[in-house]
Amino acid sequence: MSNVPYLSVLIALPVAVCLALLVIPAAQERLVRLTALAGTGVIFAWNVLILTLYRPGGGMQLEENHAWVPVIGMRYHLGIDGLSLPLVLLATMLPLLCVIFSWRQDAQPKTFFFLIVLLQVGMIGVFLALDYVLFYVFWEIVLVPMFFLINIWGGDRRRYAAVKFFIFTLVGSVVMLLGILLLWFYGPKERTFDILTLMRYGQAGGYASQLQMWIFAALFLGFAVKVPIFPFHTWLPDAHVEAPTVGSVLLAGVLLKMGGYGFLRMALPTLPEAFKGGWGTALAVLGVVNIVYGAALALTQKDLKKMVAYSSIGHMGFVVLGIAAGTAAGVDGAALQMFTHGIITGMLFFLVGMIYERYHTKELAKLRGLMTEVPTLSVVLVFASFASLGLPGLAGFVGEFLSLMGGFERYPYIAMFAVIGIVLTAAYFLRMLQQIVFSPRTPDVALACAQPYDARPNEMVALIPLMSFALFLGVYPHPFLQILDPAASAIAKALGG
Amino acid sequence: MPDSVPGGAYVVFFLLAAGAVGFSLAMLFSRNFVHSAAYLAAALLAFAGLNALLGATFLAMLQVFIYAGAVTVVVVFVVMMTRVGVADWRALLQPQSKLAAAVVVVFGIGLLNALAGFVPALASPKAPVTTRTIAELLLKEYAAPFEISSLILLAALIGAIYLAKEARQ
Amino acid sequence: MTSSLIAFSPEILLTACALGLICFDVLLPERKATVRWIALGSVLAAIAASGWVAMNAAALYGTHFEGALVLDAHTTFARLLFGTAGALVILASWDFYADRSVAEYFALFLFSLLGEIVIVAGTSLLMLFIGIELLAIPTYALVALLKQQEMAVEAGLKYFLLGMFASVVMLYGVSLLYGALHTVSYLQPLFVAPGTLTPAVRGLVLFGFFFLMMGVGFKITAFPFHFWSPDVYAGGSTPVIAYVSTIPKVAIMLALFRILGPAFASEWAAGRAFIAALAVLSMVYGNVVALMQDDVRRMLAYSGVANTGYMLVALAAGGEDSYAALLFFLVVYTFTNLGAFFVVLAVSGQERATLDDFGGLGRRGPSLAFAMAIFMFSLAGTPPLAGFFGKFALFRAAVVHGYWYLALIALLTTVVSVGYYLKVAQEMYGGDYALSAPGAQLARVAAPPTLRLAIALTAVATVLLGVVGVRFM
Amino acid sequence: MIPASWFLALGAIVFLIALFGFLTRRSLIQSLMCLELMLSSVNLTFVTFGRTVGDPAASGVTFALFAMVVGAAEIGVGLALVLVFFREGHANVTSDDLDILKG
Amino acid sequence: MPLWLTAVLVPAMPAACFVVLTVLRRRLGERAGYVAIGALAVSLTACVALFARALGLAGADEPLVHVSMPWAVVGGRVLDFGVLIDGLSASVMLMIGIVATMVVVYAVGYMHGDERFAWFFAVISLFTASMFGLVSASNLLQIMVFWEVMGVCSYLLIGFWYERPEARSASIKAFLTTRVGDMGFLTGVILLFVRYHTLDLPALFRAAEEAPDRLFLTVACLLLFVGAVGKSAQFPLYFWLPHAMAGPTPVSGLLHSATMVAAGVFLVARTYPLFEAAHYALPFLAAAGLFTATFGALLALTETDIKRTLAYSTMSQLGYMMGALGVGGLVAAVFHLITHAFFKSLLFLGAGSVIHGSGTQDVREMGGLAKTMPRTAATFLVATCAIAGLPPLAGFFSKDAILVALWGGKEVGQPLALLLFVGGLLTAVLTAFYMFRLYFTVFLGEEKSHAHESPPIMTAPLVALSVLTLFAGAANLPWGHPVLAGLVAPKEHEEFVWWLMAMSIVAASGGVYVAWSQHKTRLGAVYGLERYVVYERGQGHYLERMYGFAFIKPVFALSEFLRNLDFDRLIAALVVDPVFRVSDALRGADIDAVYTSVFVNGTTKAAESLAAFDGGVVDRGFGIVGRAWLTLARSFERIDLRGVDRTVDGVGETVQRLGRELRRWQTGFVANYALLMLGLGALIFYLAYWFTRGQS
Repeated sequence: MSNVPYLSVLIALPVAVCLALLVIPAAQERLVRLTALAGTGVIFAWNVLILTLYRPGGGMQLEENHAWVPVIGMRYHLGIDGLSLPLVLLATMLPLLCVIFSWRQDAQPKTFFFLIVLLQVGMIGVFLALDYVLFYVFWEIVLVPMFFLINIWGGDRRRYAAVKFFIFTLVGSVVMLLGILLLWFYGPKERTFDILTLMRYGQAGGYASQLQMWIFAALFLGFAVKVPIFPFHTWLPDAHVEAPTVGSVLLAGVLLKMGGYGFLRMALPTLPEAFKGGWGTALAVLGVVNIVYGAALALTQKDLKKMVAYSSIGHMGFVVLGIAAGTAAGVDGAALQMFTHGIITGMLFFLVGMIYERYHTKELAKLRGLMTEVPTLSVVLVFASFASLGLPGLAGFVGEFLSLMGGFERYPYIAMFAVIGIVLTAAYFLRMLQQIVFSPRTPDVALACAQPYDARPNEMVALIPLMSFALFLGVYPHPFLQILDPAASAIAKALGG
Repeated sequence: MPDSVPGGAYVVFFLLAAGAVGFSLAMLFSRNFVHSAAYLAAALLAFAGLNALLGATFLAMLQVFIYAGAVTVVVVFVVMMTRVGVADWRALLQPQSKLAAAVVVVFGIGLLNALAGFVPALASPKAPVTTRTIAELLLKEYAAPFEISSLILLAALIGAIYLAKEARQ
Repeated sequence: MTSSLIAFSPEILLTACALGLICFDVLLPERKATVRWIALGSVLAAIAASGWVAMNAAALYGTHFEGALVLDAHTTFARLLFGTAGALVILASWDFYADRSVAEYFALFLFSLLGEIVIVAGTSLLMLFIGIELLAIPTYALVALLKQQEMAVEAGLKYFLLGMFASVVMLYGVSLLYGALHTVSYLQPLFVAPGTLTPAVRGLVLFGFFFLMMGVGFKITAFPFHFWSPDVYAGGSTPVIAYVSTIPKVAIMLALFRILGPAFASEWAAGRAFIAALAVLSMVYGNVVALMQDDVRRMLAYSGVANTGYMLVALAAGGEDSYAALLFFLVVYTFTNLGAFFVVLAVSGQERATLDDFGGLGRRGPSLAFAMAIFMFSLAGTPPLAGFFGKFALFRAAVVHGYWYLALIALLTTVVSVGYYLKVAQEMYGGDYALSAPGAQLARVAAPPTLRLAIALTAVATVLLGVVGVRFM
Repeated sequence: MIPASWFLALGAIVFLIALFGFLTRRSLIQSLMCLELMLSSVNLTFVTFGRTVGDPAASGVTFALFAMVVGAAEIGVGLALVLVFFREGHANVTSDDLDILKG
Repeated sequence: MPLWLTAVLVPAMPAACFVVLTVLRRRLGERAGYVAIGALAVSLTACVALFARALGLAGADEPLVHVSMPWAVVGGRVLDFGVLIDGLSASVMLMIGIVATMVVVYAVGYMHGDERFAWFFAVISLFTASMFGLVSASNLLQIMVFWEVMGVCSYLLIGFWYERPEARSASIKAFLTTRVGDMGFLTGVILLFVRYHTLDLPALFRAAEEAPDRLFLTVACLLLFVGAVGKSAQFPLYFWLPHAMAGPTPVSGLLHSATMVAAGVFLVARTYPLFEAAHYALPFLAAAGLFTATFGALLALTETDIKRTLAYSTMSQLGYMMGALGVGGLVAAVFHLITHAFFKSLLFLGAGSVIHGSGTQDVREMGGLAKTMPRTAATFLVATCAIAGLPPLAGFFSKDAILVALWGGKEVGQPLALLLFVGGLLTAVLTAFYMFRLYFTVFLGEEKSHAHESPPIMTAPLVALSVLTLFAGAANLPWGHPVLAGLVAPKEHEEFVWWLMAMSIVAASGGVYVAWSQHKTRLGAVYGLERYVVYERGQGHYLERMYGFAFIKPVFALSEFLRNLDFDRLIAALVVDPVFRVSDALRGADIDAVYTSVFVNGTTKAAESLAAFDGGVVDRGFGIVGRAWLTLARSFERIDLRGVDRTVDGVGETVQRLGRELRRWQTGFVANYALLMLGLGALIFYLAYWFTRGQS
């Protein structure tokens, strides 16, 4: 069994599911659904298998390294380590839950599920790729299905949002591509796009300090748009508001993580001088700005989904802060925060979608008395909100705590301001809960036609795993950190922290 | 033209040059298209003369036959067919004339400047360029372009016929 | 001589078939349909012959016909690519000229195709000129093939007037170069650094070069020589435009590399800077203006201008790797662009094609829309489609040769280009059709099976070139 | 001997005059005539250079010959197009009438 | 059963109860209450067992239980979580167990008929569980975890009747205010870990002892104290507390005694070695604590709502505890914490019973309830005596211990200690006054409403608690061998100062006397300045009048002024409003508009000047170029105008405009094209040639 290309199979499986979905006639909706479910299920199962094979602390594992395009020096190099494993888990789990959640999707189900699985190809690939070009390929693949998800099933301004999403991300990624070319061009004698090789080269001082600053800037732009870091975030609220539920879940749950992952996998370990030479501080400041800005904007949003979108910006600020710290705690925190944010925000977007489906509105001003009308949904919403506002004991706290700890280790005077975000975050979530959940039911003309029904079984099946994760990680994050910490420590060591 | 009479050659050159330039301008500024075509024929004849002056007699002959003859006839034919009449040449000008003139003048200065720097005198051909020489060239060294040119003509023929033939239906 | 005939047997075969096709039509005017098979068969036979010649490369490679034509790897590459593309165009236009013009159409098409190969195989500016003319003259007529259509005739006339203008200017340039350099053959490097020229001829070389580039730039639609293309593409007969917009560009780019490659190797700064400037302007202008188009063919014309810019990046960068990258890019561009025009043909027929025509195509013709999406995203440079690897290889080559700014501008304009490629995708999979009526109630797009086959082939090529083909770059 | 540059200059001048004509005339037929004239001056340049280069193959003349053939072919197609255009009701056959396609 | 399992059982039982009740809340209905009682009874038993073991081990250096397992690993360093039971936690846990059980029993009666009955008991179980967890936690992080969970429960409980607007706003206020304090707590914890690489309490104490960086520790401890300030409602984060009365009364009973507010004091007590090592932090505690004590008492003077009065008293009593901690009176503080829990829960439950019976919360509308609610009245009297500090009730001994500690003033220096002592004494007088005034108003005098006694399930806990209030003082009698002192701080020895005890008795009696004398005048108790007219008219005893003008009037005036100051609104105006305003402004604009205006303004200027150049200088022959630029400039202006409303995406729109303008070059005219080809091409070539003329 040792020569099974586990990771390649993990990428090939969704491709196969895609092809299968293409072949099935659109009219056979049931078959389409079953195929999507079985497909994503098998992918997830395969990922669990990989999880069992993974040895915590063993560095890069299950590597596959083959020549691909010799002319441009591109290789097919995959591998998995503590940093990527949790994110791959997200990328295999969330689509499965999305398929379950949207079981009743009746507008073009074939295209819908096809796009989800296609998205999965890119998402898994990004976290597995160890070659810059390969990474970039997967990075870009992700754009297309998400673009269509927004464009076809989105809200009223879907076209604007879809294009905005695509263009913003693309601007970032082409500049990132230029950075990658710089890395390659000034790299070792035998030019290579190999991430690990270039990382070692960078750590050995291969790149001049001044050059590092520039390359970091180029990579930064690519990752910053994706995270998104202020002031490159403006695409996010639009994309989230317009995207269908599943699109939002995957966008917030996985796509945003690609940026943070990029920093941790590439920018930081490869360009330590740039990090020490000012980019670290800049990131810290931006991280704090993200935290406070996201929370401040979420505070007065009138649209529930937009509020959650801005909360995402705030939470990703903690990721940035942790990255900026570059210490073991910070990197642990950033990585964990990415995972937990995926879980929690995924949950929140699911819930927003459920509310919208029932009330046909996302306006905070129009929703009332959910606790009375849809108690189960409300309890989950309360749970998710508390998890999101960083309640200790739930998953959100651990990542934030460790990120902050990292921040305080390196930039106590900057990190100080991040603490404000904690209060603001609590404020807008509580305001939201107070307004829509814990409020008396008032007969509203606009909602008179809506017939609220409580959570459906398939929705609960999608939510319960996320809730369990959120609880488990908050109560006992040790197993996860055992996986994460060696990788994080290695990065911290490279940065001398 | 025999080189032994240099003075004569100069006279002929200037006459032909004046003809070429003059008829060109006349063609350009004539208000009547039929006149225009006639001036064009005249200018092309002047060119034929110049070619002959340079010793390319075969080419000069072709110029007379193909251009001054055949092509101009076709042009006149089309002019007659389309019944395009007389017009004030000012009305025929594009709005961009001034700009075009400026560009052409600037361009011309540069071009003439470049050409003026080119001084070699005309070398005498080692062997006269006879029809036979050209025939040999066309069938040996330039066989490929020659054949391909024939294809071009064929293609043009097919195209022109196809485009024009509809008239009869 | 015999070996020359064997070496160029594919071309001779094509010529013979083109002639035979006309004769056939004249003799059996009622059997129009058979003409198509002859055309397709001749192209396929030419491909086969090319393959056979390539297998005997050692014996046949070299110059032929007194050095007028050269048979080498590039020629073979061009033959195979043009043959394939030609076959695809024939397939796509299978049912569109089945009336009385079919013989003329296919004959002219084959002549034009021959011209392309002459351009690549030629060794001198004379052959280049003649090749260009053989390519161009049939297309003037082809563009206006639907002469009952006013816009087609207008397109033909514009194409002709500007094309002839460009040819004449180019010819003047050739004459200046001939006078200055005493030769027009580029078997030996034609352009050398002007510093090594005597001042007397330096001016002539510069003017000659510029005029030459004007003629060539016209055909590859490089800014500012591209002005004809949007008008002609928007008015002409679509299958012809599919052809005109791809293969001539490829042929000229290959020839340009032959002509200018050595010159740039000897660091001719001005020439290089000119090409680089054309590249930048083409990329910027093409992409920016394409954003504002509602007419799909016109949009694709501007996209073509932009793509020419990308190709010129490789030319400016120079070097072996740039050339390899360019070849790959050209192959990709050929299939992608052909495919895109084929879909336009399928959707709008020979009429004006607006973005609205693509509304809801995702439901009215899912497979067509899927293919179009592949083409659009490939043109936009989205991995893992071929377009990405083509561009990536080009930009990488630019970086290697120190053209950072070209790579950066290319990347940024690529972003702009996404704006209009996405517009098509949005129309197809969005708009009012997206979710409203059930699929069955929409009027489905009917496209002839051969056209579908051609589209499928180009789409598969676009995907496979990216995922698999890139290995062989 | 007459200096070659005189012939070249003459060729250039007529080329430029014709070029100016091409750039300014509205009538398509006149445009065509201008192109003819440009082609002729190119031919003259070729022949002149053929003499200065002085190669025995008389390439200049041959080039001019090819140019002439090609030019004739082009004019043929062009005139056919003009005819079609005229038949479509554009009585004046001016380039102003080529106005459907733009932008 | 191993001891650590017993310790784990204490918080685990109510936590499990929470899960069970949440899941089965529909099926159980009102039986949920008994489930909760059962769970808490098990916990209480375990607490008793632990306390017994702790008593046996009193005086030992090692804690009774200290087990932990890894919770997280960060950079190779392990963060633990576990259980730490020593004298302090065992005593406090026992107190919590008792009070929580009583409150839950009481609540079964109080909440009868509520539509979310089961949910109430679920949350209150979790509330108790988190307090248990907090007390038994072995490290700071864990304390913080339970601390926050408790905060959430308080949010849910205070806002339990979310149909009432004041309940909803109160719940948010409570959570957010404490959260502000948590910012400090969190920062402190992080700083401690960053410095000492551990959060395990004994390890942390060792580390702090070994490397006492006083300045750093002071900062860290003050940050922890900020957390405690929020939770224990100390000045200036006190204002959530009175509002928290919007919740059901059992919640108030629990929240104000054994949990929540106790957590703040417990946190400081728990980390007391750190505070001692920090040294400079203690005076802050003392000052803040005593200030809050006096402040709370002053506020209570003019309060007429029965529950709010009790709330201010809580604040005041907690200030006492903080003050005691500030002067090194750890034992005194913990002692008072425990006794206070008993009598304060008793007071609240009694008040609940009163409200239940009379249907109002305003004391001015009550009176003579002693007749109709005898059991409530009796138990309430016990509690009132206790809080007023009358011997021999529990409150007397604990308050006395605090006064002793203040007088000693070990950690703060004599002058400040004296001031604190005077403040403490003053507070004692005020407390006795307003509590007894309250009692007299409510239970004596003429009947103003028809009330009825509460059911036995509500009064039984009252009785039980009053028994405890009577005898809990025995836990730490100032003479002999104080039990609690042995448990909490075996090395400390408090002296017994008899004259201090006498002084405290005098002070308390003085307060009671004033209250009684007021009541006796049959004019009713004085709750506001409007009643001074009574004295001004010359009625009443002359002593009383003197007393009134010299003492009561200024104090009342101060109280009223402070209450009118409405710190709450001040904060709202200074902090909350601006935040919302900023948020609103940002939401309106976000960065999109900024992008638009910055990008567009700059470009417009450039375009305009270029257009002017083109239009004015160059011949109109260059119409195409000139026009293009001019229109470009105009279009920029248009964008600029529209940019404000954010509908445009600056850069994208500008590129599109550019495209639209460049389109005009495509005139459709052949001659134009030809000229452009020639002219532009030549220009480009010339420029390329010009710029590279230096190179080859």
